[in-house]
Amino acid sequence: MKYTYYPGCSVGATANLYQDSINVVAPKVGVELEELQDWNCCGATAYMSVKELMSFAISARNLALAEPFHRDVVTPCSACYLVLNKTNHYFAEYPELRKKLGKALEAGGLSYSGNIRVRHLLDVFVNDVGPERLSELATKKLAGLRVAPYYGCQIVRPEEGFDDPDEPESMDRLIEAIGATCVEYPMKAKCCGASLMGTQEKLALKLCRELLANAVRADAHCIVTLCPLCQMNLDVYQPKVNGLFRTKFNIPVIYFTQLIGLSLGIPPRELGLHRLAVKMTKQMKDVLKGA
Amino acid sequence: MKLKFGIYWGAACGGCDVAILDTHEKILEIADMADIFLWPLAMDFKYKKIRALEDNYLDASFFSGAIRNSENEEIARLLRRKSKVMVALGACAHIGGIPGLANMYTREDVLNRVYRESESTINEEGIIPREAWSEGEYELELPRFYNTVKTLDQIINVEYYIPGCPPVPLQIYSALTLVRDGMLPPKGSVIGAGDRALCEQCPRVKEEKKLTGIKRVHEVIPDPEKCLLEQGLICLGPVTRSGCGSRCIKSGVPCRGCYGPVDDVKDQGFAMLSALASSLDAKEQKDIDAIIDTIEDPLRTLHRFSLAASMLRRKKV
Amino acid sequence: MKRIEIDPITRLEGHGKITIFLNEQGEVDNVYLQIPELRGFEKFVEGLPVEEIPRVVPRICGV
Amino acid sequence: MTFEPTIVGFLCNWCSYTGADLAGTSRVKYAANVRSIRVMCSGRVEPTFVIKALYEGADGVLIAGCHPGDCHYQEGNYKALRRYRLLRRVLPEYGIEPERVRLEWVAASEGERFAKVVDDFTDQIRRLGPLDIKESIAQSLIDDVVNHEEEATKDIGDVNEA
Amino acid sequence: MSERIGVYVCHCGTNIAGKVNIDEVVRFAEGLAGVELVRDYKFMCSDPGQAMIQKDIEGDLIDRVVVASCSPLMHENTFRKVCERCGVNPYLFTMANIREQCSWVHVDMGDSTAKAKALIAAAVSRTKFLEPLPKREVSINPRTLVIGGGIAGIQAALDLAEAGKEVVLVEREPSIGGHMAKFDKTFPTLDCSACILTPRMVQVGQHPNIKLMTYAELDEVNGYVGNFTVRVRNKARYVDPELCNGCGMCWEKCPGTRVPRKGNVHEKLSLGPTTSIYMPFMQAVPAVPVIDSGTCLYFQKGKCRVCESVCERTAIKYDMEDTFEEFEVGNIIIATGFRTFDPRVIKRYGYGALPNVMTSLDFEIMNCAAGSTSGAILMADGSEPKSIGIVHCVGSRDKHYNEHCSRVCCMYALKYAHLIKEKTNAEVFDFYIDMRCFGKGYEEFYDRLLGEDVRFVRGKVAEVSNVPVNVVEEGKLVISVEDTLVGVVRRVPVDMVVLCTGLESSVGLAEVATMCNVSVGKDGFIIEKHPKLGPVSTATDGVFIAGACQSPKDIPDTVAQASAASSAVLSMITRGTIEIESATAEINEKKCSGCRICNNLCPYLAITFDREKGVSVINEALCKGCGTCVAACPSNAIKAKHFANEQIFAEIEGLLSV
Repeated sequence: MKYTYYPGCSVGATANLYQDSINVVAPKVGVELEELQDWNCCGATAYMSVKELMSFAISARNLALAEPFHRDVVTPCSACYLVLNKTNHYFAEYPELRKKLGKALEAGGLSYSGNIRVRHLLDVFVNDVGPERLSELATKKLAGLRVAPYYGCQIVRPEEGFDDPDEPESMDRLIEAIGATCVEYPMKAKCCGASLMGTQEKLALKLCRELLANAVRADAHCIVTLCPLCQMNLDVYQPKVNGLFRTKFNIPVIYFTQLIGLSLGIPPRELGLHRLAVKMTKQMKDVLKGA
Repeated sequence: MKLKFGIYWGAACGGCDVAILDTHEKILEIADMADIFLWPLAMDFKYKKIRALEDNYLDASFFSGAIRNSENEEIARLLRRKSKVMVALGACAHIGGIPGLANMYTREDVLNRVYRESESTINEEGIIPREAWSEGEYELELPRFYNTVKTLDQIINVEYYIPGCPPVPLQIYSALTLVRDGMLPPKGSVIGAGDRALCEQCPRVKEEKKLTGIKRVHEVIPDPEKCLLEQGLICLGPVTRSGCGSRCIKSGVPCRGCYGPVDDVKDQGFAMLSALASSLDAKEQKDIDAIIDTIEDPLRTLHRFSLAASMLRRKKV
Repeated sequence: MKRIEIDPITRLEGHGKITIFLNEQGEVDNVYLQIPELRGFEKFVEGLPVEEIPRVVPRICGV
Repeated sequence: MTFEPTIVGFLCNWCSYTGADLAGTSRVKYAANVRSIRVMCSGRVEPTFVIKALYEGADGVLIAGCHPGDCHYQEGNYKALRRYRLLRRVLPEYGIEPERVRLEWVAASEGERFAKVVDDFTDQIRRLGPLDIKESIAQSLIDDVVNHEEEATKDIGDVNEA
Repeated sequence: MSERIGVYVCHCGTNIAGKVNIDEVVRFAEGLAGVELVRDYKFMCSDPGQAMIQKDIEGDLIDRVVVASCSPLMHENTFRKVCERCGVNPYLFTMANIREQCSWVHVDMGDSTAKAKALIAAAVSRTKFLEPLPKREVSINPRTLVIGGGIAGIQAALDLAEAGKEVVLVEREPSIGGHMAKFDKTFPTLDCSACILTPRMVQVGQHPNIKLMTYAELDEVNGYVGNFTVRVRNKARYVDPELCNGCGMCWEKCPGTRVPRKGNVHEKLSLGPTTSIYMPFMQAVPAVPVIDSGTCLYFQKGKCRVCESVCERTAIKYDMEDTFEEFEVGNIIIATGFRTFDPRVIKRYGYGALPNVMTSLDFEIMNCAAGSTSGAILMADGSEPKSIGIVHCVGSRDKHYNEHCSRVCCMYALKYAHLIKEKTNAEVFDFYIDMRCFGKGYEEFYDRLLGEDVRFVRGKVAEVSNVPVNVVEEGKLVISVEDTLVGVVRRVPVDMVVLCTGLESSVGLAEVATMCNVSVGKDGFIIEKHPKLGPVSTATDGVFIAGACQSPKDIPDTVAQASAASSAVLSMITRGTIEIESATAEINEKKCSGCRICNNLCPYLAITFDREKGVSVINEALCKGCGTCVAACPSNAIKAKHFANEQIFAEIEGLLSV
């Protein structure tokens, strides 16, 4: 299965551990990702609200670049997924905008006819690879590992996406497939504070606290996510949450690709797990050993 | 006193003329009934003789064949002027007939195919007939080959029609007697044929139509008792005027409509199209299309004889 | 130069026209036979389902 | 000046005509190119109507009936569909783009949809350009005319109505 | 042609004149062949307008009429009657729709004017070819079919029966009563639902003029106004109503159960017995139980037969099967009511997932004195709630589900608030978008509730969750909502949540509609003949509608519409006959060749084949004039009266002459 890969800006930086795991896991499950040459920033959700047309234009550029390959565009980042998808939708929906974007692309010697499907890496793992295949491949079933599946708010938008906007469950199936257990986690699609962390830190931290608190209450060994921003907020800012609310959260927040990697028997280091801010707890390690 | 007739062929095969001869001994009665002033197939008259006649001199002229070129048209007009009554004899004059199928193409298509592309023609210089030709003092002319085949009544006013390809000889005869006895119906009528569609006379048993597929004649051995249409063979009987004596149908081949439509059916082919579509036994589009895809060459089936007389007259160019 | 036209030639199937040119001595100088009629069967039977051909081509000549 | 097509619409009384009325009562605006004829059922529409309309100068023909299963006469719309499919199949053989004829299902409640269908179809025909059958026939006949002694002859355009 | 056509162009105030250049159109029409005179007037449908036509006809100036105004569906009849009044056959009249399909829908005056001309030209040239058609009258069968035994059906049936007319009332459920039978109190008067409904149910059950068919479904409808043939399927209830006397032994002894054994209070909610053989509720009419074969031990496991053994009247019949009954009626009243929206699809609200989130219908049943909690408001675990949240507009006024307002929710929500206050000490929060209290005494009721210490929060509820973010929320259901009056986001912890689910058209309405030849709007409700002037009739003569099958309604409106429908039916019956469309198809025997292509095209089997004559024949009484056969006839032997080929061809020519 070959796809055009749109990494987005974070996996090269704050989320390099995400990229590490993707590099090793994707080939193992037969997902071939060919990086889109000369891709640019997706326009990011924040920019959308500042200069909408501009941000549509720059994300349309990526789609235009991808079109000649006639392959689905796959991105590991929820924000990129949301924005590129939104661009696609609006491009199809609004002739006016289509004209403008057409002009913009033309200026760059590009054109886009709207025939590209934008997908999140999770979508590919769930619907193209599939839980069945994964459980075949999973040499090291993660029995006993209690996981809080955290989707975040962006992957389930727009509503016509591949999963239920209120109660997504696609990742749950993957997690179950590789032998781990999903804890009851009603917050799975709630907001992590996202970029508010830069502007309204207190509020963002509060939101993170609730996410962490619920994972802990459900006594999960770790939180598994699929979005660089979510992961960073919950992982890197965990100490800050503890500081502000006098809590003692110490729960690893890892990427679903890393979890799958573990089940494929790939050494944690290759999966970039050593880069976590909140290291894997002893408890978690034990469970993994036991498994 | 004896009547005066003219008999002529335009773009025709001579079948209609032969049909007149095929009245057998009745031909003698015809001879008694009228003097003939023009009949290229059977007797020797020249055009200039006709030109010399005074207008309306002839009691009736019988014109077979379609209007394919300027000569056909010229003679048609000439006879029109010389005759009290003009009768279109046979399918070609009536509805264009087989020559009318050329209306699927342009003049150039036809000429190129015939004179340039035809496998059996040697014509290095690729010459095609010219209307005027001269070499020194030798000057020759040919009629203009038309772009569109026309029925007789698209060129001149026609009083009566004797349909068929060819018409049934006895019907020609009875039509002639109508002229003789001055028993002619209102102008514009079809004479020597029935009023209803062929199914009325077709000996085959007809039931409700539920077509699940269209067959080609070589694909089935039709049940001699049953309606051909019901057996999946497109038969134009339902849209075609009776009178032929069901010649084709009796010999197991479906009707192609040479007798033309019945009164006030505007377009034989599209009327059949509607009837045919209505008889399909399918609801869902894909099922409908599946059946429709089994129809070979619909235009030349639905408008085999009547393309020139159809609403559209020809393929749009 | 005298010119004689036989138009139409009759008692056969089809349309024909003969033009004879006589010189001053009244001898035949040149004769032309022209066939003014054409219907173009060669064209409009193209692509016709083969089983229909026998129902069409008899109309080439009905004599 | 863009080409403004003339389109004839055959609307079934119960669904599509009512739908078109609803578009009116709710003041939905749409292209003025479609001129409608009310028939009781789309099943009444004969292929000859379509041909007649095209021959008389329509650039396109829209047939609209009740949605499958909703026909006021139970199944008329299915018959319309059969005739439409076959007509579409043969039109190209007569040199007419099948896209010039369209069958749509418009329910009594679908005023907005009716408007959309009309705008849509009008656009499609605009893109196809004029049909002008009479003109094209006349064209194809022009050099067929050779001067003969003037007989009682007829205007070539409408000899068919003889 | 010698026809003398009068063309009348209507301004319709500015409705037409505002977008169509009347003078231009008039001048144009005057130039049309066959047109004797052209007049225009502000409102052609008004008396003076009609008088103009009348005068011209009676002055023998014209003998055919074209009116260019609104849609024929609006006024064709009006003008046909004018023609008739002064001796011109109504079928010599044509209407050109230059309002709904012209002036109202086009922006540019030039366009509308041009189109108006074309439409008028078409109407005129069509009119030339019109032929007078004879009146066709059919008699009205005085019996009426009422579909649905809710309050609408009950009311309609009683009205007719009281007037001495026969009624067949068909109800899908084992008992009549519908939703109203499930209610305890009714807003705003708070009078007891059962107290006002039960007497009427009994009346229906006993009325000599009413044939009551419960646990039965409409299977097929044929025919036309005044003469419908209806087939009904009686579902097997496994109890012989003739023998049963409703003693109740069977369900007292029945070991089977319809409701989950291990369910909590909410899951166990029901009116009437919870056993496999049961009465839907105690006041059921008829008072005959029915066996739920899905849970009956005998049907499932093959042995038990307890009910049979205890039934002294030997009314239990396990071998009962569905039976069909056919009968004739003259008119049909559809009163199929509504179903409530299923909130499971809105996962955020947690119905089905979170205990103590319940729908309004659950709550009604819980409140019902006859219900399993005998009217007590309890949480799933049986304890009394300390706080209850009432959530409005669940599945109503919401583009994702139903756009329409369900009209009753606000009021029943207020009723709940009141009942809760009355029966418990719970705190009540009422979350609304707008409080819609439009009916008689409704606003007053709202006002009263404002005084009953109910917390009203204006805002659409975002979610109901069981995830606490602080101690106060521990073990509670938390309602998140933006309080739009204050402009803050609130999290309100409560013990119990009642979702005010909206009203949708009832299950199977679509099927009923198709059978009765009426259309359903995109909101799922039946489209009435005219939104203002024909709310109880439909596009199909002889089919009427009452209650929530047309749109959500409260009880008073439903009852009113039911009575309206029945009186509409009564006026038909009293008239005895009705004029029906003369525009049918006829076969010209002289032209028919007996090809039989038309034979299987007629949905009403009006076409038969006469083997003697070898021609097809149309039974005019059955023909509804769709014209499908006409279109198929390859030899023009079938003629569609009033829609004949030459008429339509002429119309096409006219239409394209401009």
